[in-house]
Amino acid sequence: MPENIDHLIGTVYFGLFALAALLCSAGLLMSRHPLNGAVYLIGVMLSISGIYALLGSPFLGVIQILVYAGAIMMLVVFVIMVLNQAQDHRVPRFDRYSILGALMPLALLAAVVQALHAQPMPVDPHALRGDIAAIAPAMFDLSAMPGHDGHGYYLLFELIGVLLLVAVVAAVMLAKRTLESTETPGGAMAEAHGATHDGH
Amino acid sequence: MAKVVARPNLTFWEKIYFVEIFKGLATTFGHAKKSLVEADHFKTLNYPDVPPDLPRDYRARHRLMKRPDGTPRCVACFMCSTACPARCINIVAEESPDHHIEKRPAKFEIDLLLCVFCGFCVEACPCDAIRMDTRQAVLAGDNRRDFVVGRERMMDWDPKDYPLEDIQSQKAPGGSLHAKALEEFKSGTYH
Amino acid sequence: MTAIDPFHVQLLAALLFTLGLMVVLARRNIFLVLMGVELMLNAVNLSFVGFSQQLPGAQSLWGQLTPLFTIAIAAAEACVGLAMVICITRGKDTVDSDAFADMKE
Amino acid sequence: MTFKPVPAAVTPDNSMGDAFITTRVDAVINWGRRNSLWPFPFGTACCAIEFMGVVSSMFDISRFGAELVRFSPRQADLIIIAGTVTYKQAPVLRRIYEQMCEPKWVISAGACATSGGFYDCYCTVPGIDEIIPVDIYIAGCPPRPEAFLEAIVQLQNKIERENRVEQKAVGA
Amino acid sequence: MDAPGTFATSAPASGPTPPGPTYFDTVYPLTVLILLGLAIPTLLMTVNIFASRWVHGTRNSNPGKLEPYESGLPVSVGSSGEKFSIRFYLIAMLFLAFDIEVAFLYPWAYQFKSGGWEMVWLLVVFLVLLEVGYLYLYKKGALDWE
Amino acid sequence: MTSVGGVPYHSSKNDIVDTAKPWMREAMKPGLTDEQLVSALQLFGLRRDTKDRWNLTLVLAAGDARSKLRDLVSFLRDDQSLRMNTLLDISAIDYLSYPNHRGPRFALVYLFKSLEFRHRVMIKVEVEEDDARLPSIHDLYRIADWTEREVWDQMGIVFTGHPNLKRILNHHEFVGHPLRKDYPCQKRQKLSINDPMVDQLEARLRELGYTVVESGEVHLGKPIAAKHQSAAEQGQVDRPRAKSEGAIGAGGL
Amino acid sequence: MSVIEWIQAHPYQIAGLILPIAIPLILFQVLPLLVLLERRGAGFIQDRAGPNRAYIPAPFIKRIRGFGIIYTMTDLVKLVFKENFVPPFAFKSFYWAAPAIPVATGLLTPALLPWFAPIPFVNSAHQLAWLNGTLITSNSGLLLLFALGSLTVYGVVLGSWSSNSKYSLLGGMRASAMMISYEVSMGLSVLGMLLIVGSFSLTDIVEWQGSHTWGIIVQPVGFALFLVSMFAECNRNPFDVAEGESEIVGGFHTEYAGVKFMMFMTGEYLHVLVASALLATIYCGGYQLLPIPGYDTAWVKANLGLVLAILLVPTGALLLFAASLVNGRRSHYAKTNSVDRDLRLREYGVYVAAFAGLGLMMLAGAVAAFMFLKTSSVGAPGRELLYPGWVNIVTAVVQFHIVIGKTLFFALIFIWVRWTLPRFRYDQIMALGWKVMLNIALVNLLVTAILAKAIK
Amino acid sequence: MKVLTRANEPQDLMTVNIGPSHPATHGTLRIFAALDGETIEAAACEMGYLHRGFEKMVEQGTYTMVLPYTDRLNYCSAMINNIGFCKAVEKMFNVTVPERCITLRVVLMELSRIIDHMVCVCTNLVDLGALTNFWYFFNTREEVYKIWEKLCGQRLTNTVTRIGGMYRDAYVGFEDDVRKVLTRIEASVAEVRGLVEHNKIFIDRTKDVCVVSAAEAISYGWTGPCLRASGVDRDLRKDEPYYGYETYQFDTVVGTTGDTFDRIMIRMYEILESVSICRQGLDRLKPGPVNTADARLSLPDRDHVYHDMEALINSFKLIYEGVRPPPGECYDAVEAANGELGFHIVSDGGTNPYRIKVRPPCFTQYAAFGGMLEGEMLADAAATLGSINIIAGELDR
Ligand code: SF4
Ligand code: SF4
Ligand code: SF4
Repeated sequence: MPENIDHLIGTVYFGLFALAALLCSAGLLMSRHPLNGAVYLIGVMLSISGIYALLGSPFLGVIQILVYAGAIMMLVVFVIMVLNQAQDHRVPRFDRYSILGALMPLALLAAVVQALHAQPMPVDPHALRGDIAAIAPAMFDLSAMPGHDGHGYYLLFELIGVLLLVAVVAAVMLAKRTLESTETPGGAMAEAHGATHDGH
Repeated sequence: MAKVVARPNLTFWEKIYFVEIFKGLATTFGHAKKSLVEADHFKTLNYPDVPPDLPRDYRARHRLMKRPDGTPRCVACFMCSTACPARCINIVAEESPDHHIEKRPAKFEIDLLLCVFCGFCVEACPCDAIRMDTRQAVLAGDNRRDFVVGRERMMDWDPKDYPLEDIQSQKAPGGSLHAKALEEFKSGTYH
Repeated sequence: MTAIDPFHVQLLAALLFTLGLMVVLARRNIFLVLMGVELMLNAVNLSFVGFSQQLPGAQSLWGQLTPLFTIAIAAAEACVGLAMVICITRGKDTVDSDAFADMKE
Repeated sequence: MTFKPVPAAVTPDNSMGDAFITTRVDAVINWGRRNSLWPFPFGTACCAIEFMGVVSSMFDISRFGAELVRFSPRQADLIIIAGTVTYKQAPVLRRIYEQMCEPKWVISAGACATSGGFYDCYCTVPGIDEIIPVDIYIAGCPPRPEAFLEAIVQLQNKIERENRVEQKAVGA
Repeated sequence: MDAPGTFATSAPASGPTPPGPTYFDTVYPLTVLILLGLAIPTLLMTVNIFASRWVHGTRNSNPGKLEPYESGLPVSVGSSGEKFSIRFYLIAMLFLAFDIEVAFLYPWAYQFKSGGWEMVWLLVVFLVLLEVGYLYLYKKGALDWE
Repeated sequence: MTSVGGVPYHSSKNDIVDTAKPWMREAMKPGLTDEQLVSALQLFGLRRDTKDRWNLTLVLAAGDARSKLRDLVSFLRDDQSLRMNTLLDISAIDYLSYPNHRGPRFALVYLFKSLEFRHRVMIKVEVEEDDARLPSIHDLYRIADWTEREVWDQMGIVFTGHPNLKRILNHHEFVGHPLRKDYPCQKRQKLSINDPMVDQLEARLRELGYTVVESGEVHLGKPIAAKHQSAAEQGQVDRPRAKSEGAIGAGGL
Repeated sequence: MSVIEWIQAHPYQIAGLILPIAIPLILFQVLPLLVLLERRGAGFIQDRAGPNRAYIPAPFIKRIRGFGIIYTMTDLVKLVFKENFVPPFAFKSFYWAAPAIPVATGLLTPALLPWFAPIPFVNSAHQLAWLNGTLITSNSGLLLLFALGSLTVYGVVLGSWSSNSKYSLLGGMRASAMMISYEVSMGLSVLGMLLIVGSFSLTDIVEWQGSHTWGIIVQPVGFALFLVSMFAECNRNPFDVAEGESEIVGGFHTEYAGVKFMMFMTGEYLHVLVASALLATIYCGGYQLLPIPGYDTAWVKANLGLVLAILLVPTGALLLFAASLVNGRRSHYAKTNSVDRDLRLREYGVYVAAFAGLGLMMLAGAVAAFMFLKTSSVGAPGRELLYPGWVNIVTAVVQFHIVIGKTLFFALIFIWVRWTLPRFRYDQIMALGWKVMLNIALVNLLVTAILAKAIK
Repeated sequence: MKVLTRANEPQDLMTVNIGPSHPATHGTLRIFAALDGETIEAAACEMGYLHRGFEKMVEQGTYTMVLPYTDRLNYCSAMINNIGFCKAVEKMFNVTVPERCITLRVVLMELSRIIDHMVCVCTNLVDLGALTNFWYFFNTREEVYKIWEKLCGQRLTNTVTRIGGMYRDAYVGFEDDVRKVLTRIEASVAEVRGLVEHNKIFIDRTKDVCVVSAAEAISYGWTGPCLRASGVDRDLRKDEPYYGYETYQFDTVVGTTGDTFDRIMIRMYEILESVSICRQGLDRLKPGPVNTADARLSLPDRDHVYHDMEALINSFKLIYEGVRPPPGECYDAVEAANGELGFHIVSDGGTNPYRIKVRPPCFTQYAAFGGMLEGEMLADAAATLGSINIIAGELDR
C-alpha cells in the first residue's frame, strides 16, 4: 500500500521532471535570445536536480542547484549581460545547414536507444543512497592514505583545487587584455599647472 | 588662528567597524527609548487635529481693516499694490460717498496663489487698512478661483479673534481712535 | 526508493544529450552553443547517476561521485570558455560563432 | 479651501463605516489609496526645503502614511511639485507625470508652482497647470509645512469621494 | 500511510542513518511550499491585472509612460543595452571558483570529525592552491574597482 | 575645459598631495592701494571708471579690448605683486537705456581678487554692440569657462576661442539674450524637449584623450504639448496679473 | 475507519500534513509586524510619531489604528489596485516572473529550518517515530538552503534586465554581484560551525548547541562574518547599494509598480526574516532556551513549568510595560486640545486594558505553570517516551516561540542598523567581501580546524 | 557609446543621466555621465533648471522689491542674502546702520550660516545613506525657524532686513530663545558627529574622495568652506572684515586635503564657531534703534505716517519710488554660508536698479563639479554634490 503510493509519487514526479527538462531543453534550442536560453537551461538544471533526488542522490541534487544553477549559470548570465549585445541577429533562427546539423543527432539518438533497449537494467537493491552521509566518507576515505587500504578521492579533491587554480589563471590571462584596457588612468583633479601661479 | 580639520586616524577598534557601529546603535537606541518612554519626547504636532500655533504677526492671509461703521478703511491709494513685488493686488477705485474720504475700493482682490507673503503691502499702507495677522497660513484647495480673495472675504473676520485689536491700529486713519490720536499727536502727548 | 525504471532515466539522458547536441550544431550564438555543451554534460551526469543504481553498495557511490567532479570541470570549462568569448567579442559586435573563425589564426 | 485656523478636514466621517459594513469595494479601494499616498517629491527650489520640513519630526508626513518617498515615478501615487518650474524643467515634469502609474495625483505647492509666483518672466512657467493637471493647490511662498499636510488631508478627502461606479456609468 | 518511516527521521545523533525517508516525506512539504510560493504571487498579480483593468480601464498609457525612467528627462542617449564592465565577469568567475571550493569543502567538513590531522592537511593544501589563484587575481587588480 | 597651461586636465588619481603653499595658511598680506594698482596697470592704458565710486574699477576701452584683454588678465594673474588669482565673476552690463550714457553699449566687468594680498580690482571691458566679441580667458581661469558661457547666454557677447560656448542658464531652444535691455521681460520661450548633451559629453571625452568611435543613439521622446487640455478646459490658467503701472495711473500720487 | 477516527488516531501525521502550510502562513503574519517595526521604529529613532492615522472603524473602539499596523493593509490594498504597468520590451515574461522568485525562495527556506525539537511518538504500528521540527527532512538541509539562496539572485537579475532601464540594470548588476560575492563568505563562515558539529542538518546543529553551547560562543568570528553576509544577502543598509536611492533612484525595481513592486518588498522582508531565523538557528541555539550545556530539550521537558514561567513572566511584564507606555501616550493626549482627542482616548483606553489584561493573564499563567506544572515526575530526561503527548506538544510550541522570538530580535537589529549607518560604496562592499571577509573566513576555517583537532 | 581609450583600446561606456529629477541632485542639476561599470569616465554638467530670471526681474521693481527675490537665492540661509544685498545698497548710500542693527545682523547671519550648514550636512549624510541624522539636524533647525517666525513672521523666506536697517526690531525674549537654541545646536552637532566622525563606513565614503587641490580650487574661483577645505585659509569675515567681525573671537576652519570629508567636517566645525560668534553678538546686543534715521532709506515710523503729513509723503515716496542710490556701480560682498556672495549693482540714479549681478558662491563650485567626478565612482557623485552644497536658487538665479 504505502509502497505503492511511494512508487506512484516517484513515477509521477519523475515524469513531471523529465517533461520539464525536455521542454526546457527544447526551449533552449528554440530560444531567441541567449538570456532566454539561460533561463531555460536553469529550468533543465532544476529538473535534473529533482531527478537526482528521486534517484537517491540528494547531495548531487543540491550541488547541482548550488553550483550549476546557482554559480555556473550565473556566470553565463553575467557574461550575457556584460556583453549585452548578444541578440541572435539571424531572423530565421536556423538556416538550412543548421537544420541538417540539428537532425543528425537524431540518428545518434536512435542508435543509442536501440543499444539501451537491448540491455537489461536491473536495479541493485544494495545501492547506497547518495546523501552527504554517504558521499563524504566515500570522498575522504582516508584509510586510503599510506599505510591504509581502501578507496578515496582525496587526491581528486586536491586536483579540483589545481583545476580551479588553472581555470582562474587562464581566464584572467584571457581577459587580461580587456581588463587592462579598462583601467583608465583617471585622476582626481590635477593640479592646475599654469592656471594660477600661487607663489614660488 | 585657523583650526585645522583633523584627518581621521582610526584606532584599531574603530577600524573593525563593530565598535563604532555599536556606539551608533546606542545613540539611536537612546532616541528610540526616549520616544517610547517619555510621553512628550517627540514634538510632532498633530496637525489636522491640533491647529498650528503661529505667532500673531506671522505673515498669513490678508484681512482688510474696517472703519467703525464697517466699511473698509482702505482709501484705494494703491500703495500696497505698488509695493507688491508679485503684483497680486488688484484694486479698482471708486469715488467714496463719504466726502471726507476721497476714494474707496470698488474691488479689492488678492490672488493668494501669486502672493509671496512678503508683507510689503502691510508695510506700505498709510492707514493700516491691510494686515496679515489672521494666522491663516494654511491655504490649500482644489480650485484656483478660491484663492482669489475679494474685499468681502478679506473683511469677513470677527473682532473676537483679535483680542489685541490693538490700540495702535485703531489710531491709524480710519480707525476708531484716529481723531483722538491725531490731537494727541499734534499736542505731543502721543504715545 | 527505487521506483524509477533505469531505462527511462537513460532514455531521458539520451534525449537531453541529443537536444544539447542539436543546440551546439544548429545555433550560431556562442552563448547558446556553450549552453548546449552544458546541457550535454548534464545529460551525461544524469546517465552516470542512473547507472550508479545498478551497482551494489559502496560502488554505487562511484557513479554519484563522478558527476560531482564533472560539475567542477564544467565550471572550469565555463570560466575559460566565457573568458574566451569576452576576449574575442570585445570590439566586435557579434557573438555569432562564425565570426570566431579567425580564432584559428 | 479652508480659511479657518483649524481646517475642517477631520470631521469624523461615517462613510468609511458604512463602506466596511456593506463591503463596498469602492470604499475599500479609496480607503487603501488615501492612506497610502507615496509621494514623488518634485522639489526644485525653496519650497522643496520646506517640504523637507514636512518630513521632519515636527510635522511628520509619515503620520499620513506618506513618508515612503519614492523617487521612481512608477511607484509613486502622488507628485508634489514644490518649487519653481521653468521652461527648461517643464518637459521633465511632464515626462515624470506621464510615467507615473494610475492612480496619480498632483499637489502643486507654493506660489511658483501654482502661478509662477513673482517670477513673471521669460523663463518660468506661469503655473504648472499649463503642463499637467493639478488636484490640490497650496498657496504660500513657501507654504508652511502644515499646508502640505493640509493638502494631503484634502487630497485624502478627495480620494474618499471618488466613485468608480458612477464614473464608469458616465464614461460609458 | 502507516509505514515505519512516515514523517520520521533518525533521532538526532542516534546511531547510523536508517533507510532514508520516503518520497512522500520530502515531496509533500516541498510540493506544498512550491505551490504556495507560486500561488501567492500568481494570485496577487492576477488580482492586480483584473483590478487594474477594472479600475483604470485598459488604455491609460501614453508614449512617455512606456519609455524608461531617465531622471525625468525625455531624452536619453544609448539604451540599457550597453556593455558592462568586464569586472562583473571577473567577480562572477571568482564566485564560481570559490563556490565550487566551498561545495567541495562541505563533504570535507562533514567528514572532518571522523578524520585525523590529515583532514587539516587536506584543507591546507586545498586552500593554498586556491589562494595562489586568488593572489594572482589580487595582483592583477581584478578585485579592485578603481 | 581644455588642458590648462598645456597640461592635461587630469593628473594621476592617486597623487593626492597637499598643495598648500605657506601663504594659504597665513593671514592675508596687505595689498596694494588703489593708486598703486592703477600705476601697476599703467601700461595697459586703463582709465579709472568714474561710475564706480566705491571700488576700484578700471576701464579697458573697446578699441583696445580685443588686443589687450588676455595680456592684461595674464599680467594680473601672474605679476608677483598683484597675484589676482581669483576671478570672482564676470558681470555684463547693457547700457542701452542708461541715461546719458556715451560709449559702447556693453561693458563686461571682470571681478578679480587676490587671495594672497588684500586687494581687488574690477576691470571693465567695453564692448561695441555691432561687434560683440572678446577673447576668451577660459584657459587662464577655469571658472571663466562657465562665466563666459553665462555672459553669452544672458547678454550675447561672443567669446572667441571658447571651446563650448553654449547656453547655460536658458534652454537650448532659447532665442535671444534675456538680459539685454531690449528683451521684454515677459517674452516667454517654451522648450519642447531637453538637450541630449551628447556633443558636450563627447567633447569632454575627447579632451580626456578618448576617441569616440560611435556616439550613443539619441532617443527623443515626444515634445510636450503647448498646453494641457484639462487645465485649459477648466479655464483656470489664464488670469492676467494685476498691473502695477495701471495701478499707479489710476491712483495717482 | 471513519475519517474522524483516522484523524484521532494519527494526530502527528495530521500535524505533519498541516505544518507545511501553517508555518509559511505564520511567517507571513510576521511580515506586517516587521513593516510596522520598520516604519514606526524609524519614527521613534528619529524623534517623531510615525504612521498613526489610518484606521478601521469598529463598533465600540470607533477607530482601530493599531499603532499604525493598518498602514500595511492600506498599502496592500493600494498596490493591488495600482495600475498594472509593464514596460514594452522583449522580455515581458521575465518582468513578470522576476518578483515572484524572491517570494518563492523566501517561502521555501523556512521549510528547512527547525522550529522545534523532533517530537517522538509511537505510530499506529507501535513503532517509534519522530515528527520533525523541519518541514523538509534532509541531512543536508543547510546546503539546500544555500542553494535556494543562490537562486534568489535570479529575481534581481531578471527583474533588472527586463526593466529596460539603465538605473535598473546598474542596480541589478550591483545587487547580483554583491549577493554572489557574499554568498562565498557566507558559505565559508558557516563551515567552521559545520565542522565542529559534523552535520549539515540544522536540527543536528541546534541539538549540538543544546548539548554544548551556542554557536556564537564557539564561533564568534564566524557569527560576525555570517551576520555581515546576511546583511548583504538581504540588500539591507549598509549594503543597500542595489536600491541606493541617492545614486540610482530605485535600483533594480525602478521600473516596477504595483503588486510586482510589492513582491520585491515582500521578498526583501521575507529574506530578512529568514536570515534572522538562520542566525538564530545556526549561532544562537535555535529553539534552545539557554546557552548552557545540559539545558536542552530534555531539560525543558522535565521542567516545563519552570520554563513556561521563565518565559511568561518577561512576556507579561513586557505587556504590562507596553500598557503603561500606551497609558502614557493616553494621558499625553488627554492634555492636548486635539479634535480627535476623545476618539484617541477611547482607543488607547481599550489598548491599555487589553495589554494590561493580557499581561496579567500571562503573569498568572506563569505562576500557575510554576506551581502546578511538574513534568519531572512524569518523565525523565533522556526517556522522552515516558512523557505524555501534551508535554511534547507544549514543548514544541514553547520552542517555536523561542525561535520566533530570537528571529524577531535579529530582525529588529536589521531594522535598527538600517536607521543608524551610512551605506557603503559599491566598490567598498566588493573589497570588503573579497579582500577582507573572504580571508578572515578562510583563516577562521583553518584555525577552527586546527583547534578542533588540537583540542580533540 | 563606443570609444577608444588613450591606449587605443575599444571600450564601451554607458551614458546615464543623473538628474535633474534625481534624489541626489535636488531636482535641478543634471549630470550627464559616461560610466565604465561604476566609474564615471567623463561627466558633463548642466544647470539652469531653476533659472528664474532673478537678474531680469529685479530690474522691474524698486530696490526694496529686490529683497524678497534675494531671499530666494540661497533659500537655506535667506537672511545672509538679505543682509548682503542691503549692505551693498547701503554702501552706495554711504550710510552705516545703527549699532544694534549691525549686531543683530551678525547674529542672524551666523544663525543662518548654522542652519545652512546643518541642512547641507544632513542632506549630504542622507545621500550617504545615514538617514537618521537628517532628523537630528532638522529638528534643531525647526527650533531656529520658530525664532524666525516670531522675529519676522516667516520661516524660510524671511525678508528680514530693509535697506537701512531691519524689517523690525527683535522681539522681547529673542536673546533667550537664541541662547537656548544655540545649546541645542551644540548638542545635535555633537550627536551627529558621534554618529559619523569615527565611523569607518562614513570615512571610507568621504575620505580622499573627489579631492580638489588648492590650486584648482583657486583657479575655479572657489570661496568659502569649500576653498578652506582645500587648505586655503580665506574668509571674508577675517580678511576684509565688515560689521565688526574683527572684534569677534572666532577661528576659521581649514582642511588639509580638499576631499569630501574635509568639506563635511569643516561645516560641522564652523557651526560651532558660528555658535560662539552668536553668543558674543548676543552679549553685545544693546537696546537702540535698528533703522537709520536717514529719510532717504528708512520708512518713517508708522505713527508718524498716520498723523504727520511730511512722514506720509516720505512714505509715499519711498513706496512708489523706493530708495534711489546715486548713479554708479558698486560691488560688495559678504561671506555667505557657501562663500563670497557678492552683489554688483549698477544704478542709474533711478528708482529701479539698472542691473544687479549676483556673484553666487555655488556657481564656481558647480563649474568644477564635472571635473571632480571624473575617475570617481557613481556613488561619490551623490556624496560630493552634497558636500559642495549646491543651492540651485543661487546657482541658476
Ligand atoms: S504679501 Fe507681498 S506679495 Fe502678498 S500681497 Fe502683500 S505685497 Fe503682495
Ligand atoms: S490697503 Fe492701504 S495701501 Fe492698499 S490701497 Fe488701501 S489704503 Fe492704500
Ligand atoms: S513659491 Fe516661493 S518658496 Fe516656493 S519655490 Fe517659489 S519662490 Fe521659492
